[in-house]
This record gives sequence, structure tokens and C-alpha cells, in this order.
Amino acid sequence: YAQEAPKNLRIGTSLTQMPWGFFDENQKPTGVDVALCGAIANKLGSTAEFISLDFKGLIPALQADRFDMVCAAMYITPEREQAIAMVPYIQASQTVVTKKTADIEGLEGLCGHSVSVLQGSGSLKVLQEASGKCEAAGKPAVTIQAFDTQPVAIRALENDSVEGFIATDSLISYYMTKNDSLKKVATGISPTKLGIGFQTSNSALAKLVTDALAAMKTDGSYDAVLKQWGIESAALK
Amino acid sequence: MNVWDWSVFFHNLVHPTILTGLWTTIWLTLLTLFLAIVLGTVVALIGRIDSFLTRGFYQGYVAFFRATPLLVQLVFLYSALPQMGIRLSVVEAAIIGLMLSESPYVAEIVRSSLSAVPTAQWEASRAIGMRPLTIMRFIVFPQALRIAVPPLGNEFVRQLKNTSLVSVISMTELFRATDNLTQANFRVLEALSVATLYYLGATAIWTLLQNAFEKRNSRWFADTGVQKTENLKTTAV
Amino acid sequence: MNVWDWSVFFHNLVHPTILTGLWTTIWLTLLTLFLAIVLGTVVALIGRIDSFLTRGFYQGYVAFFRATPLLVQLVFLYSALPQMGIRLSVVEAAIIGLMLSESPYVAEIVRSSLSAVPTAQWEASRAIGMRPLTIMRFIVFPQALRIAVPPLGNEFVRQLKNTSLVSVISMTELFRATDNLTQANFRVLEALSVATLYYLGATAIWTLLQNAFEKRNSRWFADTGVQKTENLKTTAV
Amino acid sequence: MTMATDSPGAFLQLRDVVKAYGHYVALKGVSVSVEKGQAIALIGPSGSGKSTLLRCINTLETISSGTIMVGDEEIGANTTSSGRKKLSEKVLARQREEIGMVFQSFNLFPHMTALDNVTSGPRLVREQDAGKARKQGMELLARVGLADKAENFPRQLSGGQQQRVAIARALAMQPRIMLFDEPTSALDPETVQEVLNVIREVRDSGMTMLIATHEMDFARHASDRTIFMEAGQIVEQGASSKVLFDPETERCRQFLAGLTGVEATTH
Amino acid sequence: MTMATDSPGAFLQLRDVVKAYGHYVALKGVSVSVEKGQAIALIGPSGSGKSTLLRCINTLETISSGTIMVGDEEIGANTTSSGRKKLSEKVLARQREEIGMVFQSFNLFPHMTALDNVTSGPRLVREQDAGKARKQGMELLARVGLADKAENFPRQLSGGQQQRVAIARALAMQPRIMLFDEPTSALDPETVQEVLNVIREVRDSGMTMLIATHEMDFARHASDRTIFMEAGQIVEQGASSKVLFDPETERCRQFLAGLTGVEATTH
Ligand SMILES: Nc1ncnc2c1ncn2[C@@H]1O[C@H](COP(=O)(O)OP(=O)(O)OP(=O)(O)O)[C@@H](O)[C@H]1O
Ligand SMILES: Nc1ncnc2c1ncn2[C@@H]1O[C@H](COP(=O)(O)OP(=O)(O)OP(=O)(O)O)[C@@H](O)[C@H]1O
Ligand SMILES: [Mg+2]
Ligand SMILES: [Mg+2]
Repeated sequence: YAQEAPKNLRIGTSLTQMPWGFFDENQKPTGVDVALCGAIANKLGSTAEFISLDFKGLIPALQADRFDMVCAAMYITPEREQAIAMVPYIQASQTVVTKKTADIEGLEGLCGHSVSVLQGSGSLKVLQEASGKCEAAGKPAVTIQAFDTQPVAIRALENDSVEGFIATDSLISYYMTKNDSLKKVATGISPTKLGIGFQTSNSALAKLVTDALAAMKTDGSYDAVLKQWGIESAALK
Repeated sequence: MNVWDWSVFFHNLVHPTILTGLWTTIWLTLLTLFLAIVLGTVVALIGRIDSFLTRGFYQGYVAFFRATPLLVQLVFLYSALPQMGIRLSVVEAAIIGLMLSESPYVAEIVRSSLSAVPTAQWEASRAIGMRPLTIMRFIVFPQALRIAVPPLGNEFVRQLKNTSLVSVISMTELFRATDNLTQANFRVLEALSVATLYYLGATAIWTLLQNAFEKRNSRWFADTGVQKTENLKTTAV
Repeated sequence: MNVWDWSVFFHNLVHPTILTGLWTTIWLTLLTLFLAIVLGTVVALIGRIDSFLTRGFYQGYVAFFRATPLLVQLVFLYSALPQMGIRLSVVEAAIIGLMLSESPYVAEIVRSSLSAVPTAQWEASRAIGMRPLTIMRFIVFPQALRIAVPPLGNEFVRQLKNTSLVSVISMTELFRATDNLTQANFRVLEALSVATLYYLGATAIWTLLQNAFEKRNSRWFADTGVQKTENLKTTAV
Repeated sequence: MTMATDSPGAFLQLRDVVKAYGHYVALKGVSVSVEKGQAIALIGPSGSGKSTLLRCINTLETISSGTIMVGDEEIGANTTSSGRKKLSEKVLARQREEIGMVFQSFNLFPHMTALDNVTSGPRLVREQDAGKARKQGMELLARVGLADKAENFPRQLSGGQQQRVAIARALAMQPRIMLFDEPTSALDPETVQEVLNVIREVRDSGMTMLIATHEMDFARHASDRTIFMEAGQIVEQGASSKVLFDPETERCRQFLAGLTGVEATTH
Repeated sequence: MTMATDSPGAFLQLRDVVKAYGHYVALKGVSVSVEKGQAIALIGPSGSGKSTLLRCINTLETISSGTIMVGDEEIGANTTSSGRKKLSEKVLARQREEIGMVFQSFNLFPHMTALDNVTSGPRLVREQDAGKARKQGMELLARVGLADKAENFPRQLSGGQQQRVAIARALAMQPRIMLFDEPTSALDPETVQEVLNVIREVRDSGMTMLIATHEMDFARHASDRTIFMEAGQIVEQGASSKVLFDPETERCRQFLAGLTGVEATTH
């Protein structure tokens, strides 16, 4: 009956986003989503089956019942909540980095400068708002360059094709462990909830996952996963 | 959520972002296809010269630029060249990349259609004393064009869609514009159908031009297939 | 971070994920190109029948399937069809999508190369009493093939690369496999160069086959260009 | 003048055949009847419609009105009280098998050797086995003097050689009627004679033939009847000896004068 | 037998011209010399190399050895003490302008009307202005009897009409030498005469001409000298009256017998 999770829990994700979900050096699916949603599946007594596809294909495929839930660092937005049911499981905020040599400070400091960002991301919205504020204050707008993939966007900063780069905290933390020419100039910007998505008709599973998350928070396994990825700040209280 | 939502569709259809993207797609396609046709034709002509060197150049050129994904060419032009001291703007990189990546396809089409013109036409022209370039321009090209236009129509449609890849270097055109809209509401099919509709419009215009061209040619060329063309209009008395 | 790192390149070159992706790319390309050639040829033959209906069908078919982006066709087959009760497997959806989206391009190439065969060949064959299908198969096709092969080579390379889009419905092939590698190490150029190298290998093999085919044809067809072909081998006494 | 010679025993019979290209009428109501085994020469100035007439008989052109009968069978269309209906390509193909045609411009298949050209009919239409077709093809090539060019492709043959292959190709189908559109126009006199000998042999075996020709010698000696056409109409027809030596019409006399005129007007 | 007639005043002079296609030698050392204003008939069986010879003179084929001179200029190549060097396409084109050629198979430009075909040389090579080229083109079309077909495309013309357009096209360049490869083989006798009259006019204006032909009448009456070829070699040459009526070689006699043989061997 409906109160039980499926034996084989099909989880849709997009393994193209550091550090949420990606293939590690050994080409094993890994990342925060894989760890966290894998743990949830365990809690529900199911085996997790991750199905990776391009981000834009996720919601249509969920609606077509190609999987039971979507776990792909997806922002909770009113538009999405109309299409699918979402259960918040983590929160993300944005960080801006520049070259160490640059003298930009804070989000307001970006006015009149060029910044690269991932196309269609939450960071892009933040940047667009910041640019709007610049203009409202009579300052020059931010020159936004939105790229298809994070590596190219970062490369633009390294090449000095742009002066700044904005992405989620977690990505930047991960990247800065590999590269020391950058510095953070603004952090904790615009914290937003990320949610696990379900088919609107499948509120039973949504309920089960909500309960499982609550249980994991109390028994400490939730924090353990975040700690493992160095993003304790992303914990959702 | 339904399979299809008309209001979303119409909302997207006239969205300013989409119209701006459409305009970018159109001028970028026409400009780069034109450049690719010029470049591809020159390459094809070089390939026809009967020498080891020119044939080697031709085959190398075609193999290399066909095999290299446009994405790679764009990333190279935009992200790798600056490290070698050549800094192209986004638009420059997009135009050069789209032109280069399309040129080998055009070259193969031109080569094939030139070889469809009978040898006897060359001989008759030479016998009159025409120089090779005159023969090409007035005798061989007009006859080859009849064969080349349908596959060039393929290339037009391809180029129309290929422009979408320039988003990897932060240019926004029709496809990316519609894609951005899907990020907000995840109506993939509706949004992309809008792009499809505009593509359809552009190809329809091309088809009309092509039909007019073929009609003109039918004055001098009767293509007899399974059915015969009857009642040909003639200027005979 | 350097422009280029050879060790990353070689590491990727023989990575098992890449080799598996390569294999997927190859069989998917060959199978779907073959199917598209069959389907496209049938469509082209229908288009040659001299009737309002068949010509309308042809033009509609070509316009529609050329204009619809492969991405849309794939999402439709994978995610919209189930909501209408038709559930295709991922591989089925990929094969059908790649076949359908390629077929109109093949149709245009076939149509154009058939029209390159002189009308007199039809008449001579008919005068002997050959039926239309016999004429097509033994007289017209062999002559048209000479014209069609170079643009079909274009399609082969295209299809090789187009398979990368199946990642939107969760299939992993060569290009997606290389892209996955970039997530962990941000090395876009190295990873994509590996894909390019394999594409180059595949197109080189095609080119060799094509050259052999053209050499065979040169027995009966001399393409006189700017330079004359001298010292033709003959079987004359 | 022209008369609709509607003989009931005719093997090939054309009645009021009209062929229009758009506004241009190339055949303006032609009636011909040919008996089995007869050889007919078609003569007339350039553009008079000789080729068009032959193409209509072979149903390569759909006629605008009139009927064409071979034996008891209507060719190209089915005329009933309710009107004319074009036949299907399949039926047309069967009808054409019986009617051989040799073109003014050869029209060999460029991608096949001379031998493959000759055997293409037996192999691809009659589905004869390869060995037999080959043997018969070699015989035919020998008959037209080209046994040593069997493996040459058309582009490696001279014009005259190509035309001889084309004749062999038509003969290979052993048709009931042969149509020749200036079969010897590209041949040298010596070869003309070889080919004419072949054509005569074929005729002696009972073949019915129509030959558009500019070779008056040939018309004179190898045809039973001659038809003189002009501007899409038959101006005069009758026994070759009569039409060629003692034509009734002034126009035909004038045309024939042109032939000997080459000699007459020179120094 | 063949003799290298190396007259110093010759306008067109071939010395030991050899042309091989791979292993097949189509011309085996041909020497010919033609004086200004002379008309030469080339006769010989099919495959004897007549077309090949004309194509070599027009540099459509690169000869394997030997030299071809027009006036003082070597054609096709530059022979010095250090060897033969092929000329550039640009120089060849200029040389070809002076040498008109009419092909056995017409080779009209299919995408141009009859008039555009005729004016293509003056317009595209001589860069004559359109109006003048058009006027001259119409005159030439009228001369070959096709003024009313000026706007027809080649596919709308009969074989004979196409060949006449091809002749007009070659004449439009006002060349110094005209090469005809069986110019009348596809024409009816009446038109043949018209065309022959045109060719004679041209000749009377001092044109040097070589004509490969199967029309013995024409060879007899329109040429000064006749060359009889066989298997890539000149077997006999001399005044047309001599070669055609009283040949020295047995082979030529035999060939010519074939011509009248059509009449001789028939019932
Ligand atoms: N497809 C066509 N469209 C228009 N007119 C045509 C077409 N085919 C032939 N004609 C015209 O029909 C007339 C008869 O042509 P046909 O080829 O039958 O002449 P012919 O007697 O064979 O001449 P020739 O001796 O020169 O071969 C010509 O005036 C020609 O221009
Ligand atoms: N491209 C080629 N390759 C091989 N052999 C060739 C080629 N062109 C011509 N030949 C051969 O050269 C010989 C001479 O041919 P050519 O066309 O000059 O003969 P011709 O005297 O003009 O004959 P015809 O009277 O039939 O036109 C023929 O045997 C022909 O087969
Ligand atoms: Mg004719
Ligand atoms: Mg010849």
C-alpha cells in the first residue's frame, strides 16, 4: 500500500554539477545529492537507483514517471511548485570571487564590472538583481556573461575575460581548494532552499521523504553528510 | 500538470527575450552561412586541383574541421586563444567558429555537385577559348547549383540550429532564450515548440526560395522520374 | 592552471568510461544513419511522384522534421509520449529520435542526386522495358550514388556528433562521457580534445571508404576540372 | 496526299496521333499502318517530328489524342467509350519490352561496360541467367564488330562505337518492332554497311521496323515503304521506290532534290 | 604511303603526333600540314582516331609526343632543346579561341537558350557588349535557319537543331581554323545542304578547316585534300579527287568500296 516506499527508488539527477552531483575521478556518481538522497533511500529501506540526465530534461521525465523523485540541487520556485511537489532538504547561498589582485568589495562593488555566471542558474538571478540596484543607484550596470557550463565560466575569469565570477558557496569552496589565485569578495548572498521533487500525485512518497529527513536530522546523519562535503553552512534547520 | 499548456506557449511566442534571440539567430546564421559558402567553395576549388599537395590539404581540412565539434572550436577560440595572446570578443569568436565549422560541409557539397556537371561541358567551353574561371562561373556553377541547392538547404537549417551552441561562450540566441524560459517554469515542450515554430518559419521561407529556384531551372532541365512531366510550357511558336 | 596538460589528455584517452561512450556513439550512429537513409530514400521517392498530395507530404515532412530540434524530438518521445500511454525505453526513444531527425536531410540529398542523373538514362531504360524500380535500382541509383556520397559523408559526421544529445534522456555516449570528466577536474579542452580525436578517427575511416568508392567510379566517370586527368588506365588492347 | 490507310490486318497502327508540347504541336494527326515484317523509312526535314513519332510509339511520350495499336493491343493508353486512360508504368514497361528503340544520341549507361549495357535488358527485365545473357551479349557485340571492346566503358568508346553498342542493346531484347532514330548518323560508311547488314538480317527474320533516317541510300534499299513528314504531318507515303524516285507532291520532290543537290550545286 | 609533308609555308602543321590513353595508342605518329585556306577532309573507319586528332589540335587532349604548330606558334606545349612543357591554361585558352570546334555530340550549354549559347564566346571570352553580340548571334542563327528558336533551350530542340546551334556557336568566335567532328551526322539532307553552304561560305572567306566526316559527297565536293586514317595512322593523303576516286592503297580502295557497297549489295 501507499505508505511504503518502492523497493527500488528511482532518483533522477543531473551529474554535471559540482559538488551537488558529478562523476568523481573514478567516474563513480558522487556529490552531496548522491550522498544525501542515497541516505534517505536507506532510511526508507529502499535501494537507490540514480538516473542521470541533462538538467532540463529532469522535470518532464519525472512527470512521465521515468523516476520517483528528482534530487538535483533544484531551487524551490513558485513556477516549479506548480509543476511538481517539492520538499526542501538543503539551502544554498551565493559567493562572488575575483582575482586576488582585484579591488572589488561586496556585491555592490560589482557595478560597472563584468561577471561570469552559469546560464539559467540562481546565481544569474542574483546578479541581475544586483545590476538592477546599481542602475537604480545611478551607477553603471553589471556586465553579465552567462555561460553554458561552469568550467568555461570559471575559465573566463582566469583568462581575465571577466573580472568576477558568481556561483553557489559550495562550488566555490570546492574550486578554491584547487586554485589559490582567487579570493571571495561577498558570501552568503541570497540563501535559497533547494528541494527534492515529486510527482504532484505522489504525495505519499513526499511525506515519507519528509519524515526520513526529519529522522536523519535528529540522529545526526544529515549533518554528517554535509560535514563530509564541507558545507555545514548549507544545513536546513 | 498537463502535457501541453497553450497559455505558456503563447506567452513564450512573443516574449521579448525570445524575439531578441530570434534576431541574433537569424543574422548570425545568414552571415556565417554566407562566409562558410565562400570559404567552403574556395577550399573545394583548391581540392579539385590535380596535385598531391592540394588534395592532401583538402582532405585534411575537411577531416579536421568536420571532426572537431563546434563546441570545442568555440571554447578554443574564446578560452584557449587568450592564453596565447589572441583575445577575440564573444561575437568574433562566435562568427569565426560558426564559419570554420560549417565550411568543410559546404566544401563537400560543392565538390560533389561540381562533379555532377558532365565533362563535355568543360570541353565545349574550352574549345571556345574560355578560361577556367570563366567556365566555372558561367558554365559549370550554374549547372552545379541546381544539384547543390537542396543539400545547402540542409546546411541552412543546420546552421540555424548550430547557432544555439554559441551559448557556451555566453551569447544568447533563440534556442538559449527559450531554454532560459524553461528554467523558470520547466515547460520544456512549450518553450522549445516556440523555437521550433520559428525554425519552421525560417525553413519555410528558405523552401519557398528553393522552389522558385527549382521552377526556374525546370525551364532548361526536365527531371523525369517515375512520372513524366507533361505539358511543359515552351516559348516555341 | 596551464592551457594544456598532456597527462590529463592521455588519462582521458583510454579511460573506460570514454571507451564505453565511444562504443555507444558508434553503434548508435551507424544504426540510426542506416535507418535514416532507408527512411529518407523512401520519403524522397514519394516526393518524386508527380502529384499534389505526394509533393505536399514531402515538403511538409522535410520542413517539419528538419525544423524540430532533435532535443525536442527526444524529450517528446521520452517524456511526453508516456503521458499519452506510449512508453518507449531510453534506447528506443534515442534510436527513433535520431532516425527521424536525420531522415529529412537524407531525403533532400537523395532527391538532389537523383535529379543529377540525365533524363535520357530514364528513357533509354524505359525503352528496353525496365520497370521503374528496376531503373531506380540498377541504372539511376548507381549513378546518383556518385553524387550523393560526399554529402552523405557530411551526414555521417553530423550523426556522430548528434548522438551527444541523447544525454537529455539519460543515455551516456562519447561526448557526455568526456563532459563528465571535466566536472571533476575542470579540464574542458583536454577532455573535449579526446572526443575530437575519436571523431577524427571515425571520419578518417569514412574518408578512406569514400576514396575507395570514388576511385572505383573513376573507371566510368572522368571528372575534368581545371586540370585534365591523363594516363587513364583502360582495358583497351 | 496523306491518306488514313486503315488496313484491318495491320500489325502496327496509328490513328490520328496528335502530340502537343504546351502550345507547340509536334504531331498534327498522324495515321500510319504497318504490316508485320514491313520496314518503313521515315524521312523529312529537321524538326518535322520523326523522333517525336518514334517516341510516341515507344510510349516515351504520352500522346495528346489518337490511338496506337500493336496487333490487337492498344499501346500507351486504354481508349474506351468513356475516354482515354493512361496505362500503369508496369503495363507500359511490358509493352516497351516488345518495342526496341535506338536513339540518336546513344544513351548508353555510363556506369556499365559495353557488355553489361548489351545484357542489361535480358538480365534486368527478362531475368535471364548471367552466363546465358553474357554469351548472347558477346555474340551481339561480335555482330556489330565490337567483341574486343566488351569490357570498355562508354566513355572509352568513340561515338560510332557507342552507337553500335546501343543497337546491340536494343537487339538483345528480341523485340517485335524495332524503332531506329537515325541509327547510322554517327557511323562511318564502312560500319554503316556492317550495321545495315545486321539490320537487314533482323528484318529478314520477320522484324517489323520503323527507321527515321537521313541516309537516302538506306531508305531506298532497306525499306519497303517510305513516309515523308513535314511540320508534324505526313505529306506523302507509299512504296519506297515510288516515294523516293517519283514523288507525287512538289514538297517531297523539292526535299529529295536537296539530297542530290549537294552534288549538283558544287563546282 | 604516309609521307611527312613538311612544307615550310604550312599554316597548320603536325609532326609525329602520338597520343596514348594508358596503354592504348590512339594516334601513332601523325604528320599533317595544311595551308592557309585549305579544307581537309578526314575519313576512315570508326575508331581510327579522327576525333582524337581534332581534339589534339584543339589542345583538349595533351599529346604524348610530337609538335603541333599554327602559323609560327606551337600549340599546346612549348618544345625547346630541353624538352616539352605543357602551356598554362591561360595560354591554351587564348590558342583555343583561334581554333573553333564542333562536336559530334553537340555539347550545348543546357542552361542557356540557343541565342545565349551562340553569344557565349563573344560575351564571355571577347567581352563584347551584349547588344552587339546579340545582333551578331541572331544573324548566325538565321544563317543556320534557326532564327525562330533563339529563345529555346537545348532540350527543346531536335538533334539536328542542336547541332546547328553548335555550329553557330563555333562560328561566333570567328576562329582562324575550324575543326568539325562529323558536323552533319545528325542533320537531314536538306539541312545538311544549308549547313554545307554556310561552311562553304566560311571557307570562301579564307578559313582553314579540318572536317572529320562520313559524308563522302561532302568530302568530295567541299574539301581540297582528303586524309584517310586507320588505326591511328594516316594510310593515304592527297587531293580529294585523287584519294576518293583513284586511291593508291588497297586499304583505302576497300574502305571506299564500302560506301557504294550499300547500293551494290542490295537487291
Ligand atoms: N520537349 C519539347 N518541348 C518543346 N518542343 C519540342 C520538344 N521536343 C521536341 N520539340 C519540337 O518538336 C519538333 C519536332 O522535333 P523532332 O525531334 O521530332 O524532329 P525530327 O524530325 O526528329 O528532327 P531531326 O531530324 O533534327 O532529329 C521540333 O520543332 C522541336 O523543336
Ligand atoms: N578516353 C579514352 N580512353 C581509352 N580509349 C579511348 C579514349 N578515347 C578514345 N579512345 C579510343 O581511341 C580510338 C580512336 O577514337 P576516336 O574517337 O578518335 O575515333 P573516330 O575515328 O573519331 O571514330 P568514329 O568515327 O566512330 O567517331 C578508339 O578505339 C577509342 O576506343
Ligand atoms: Mg530526330
Ligand atoms: Mg569520332
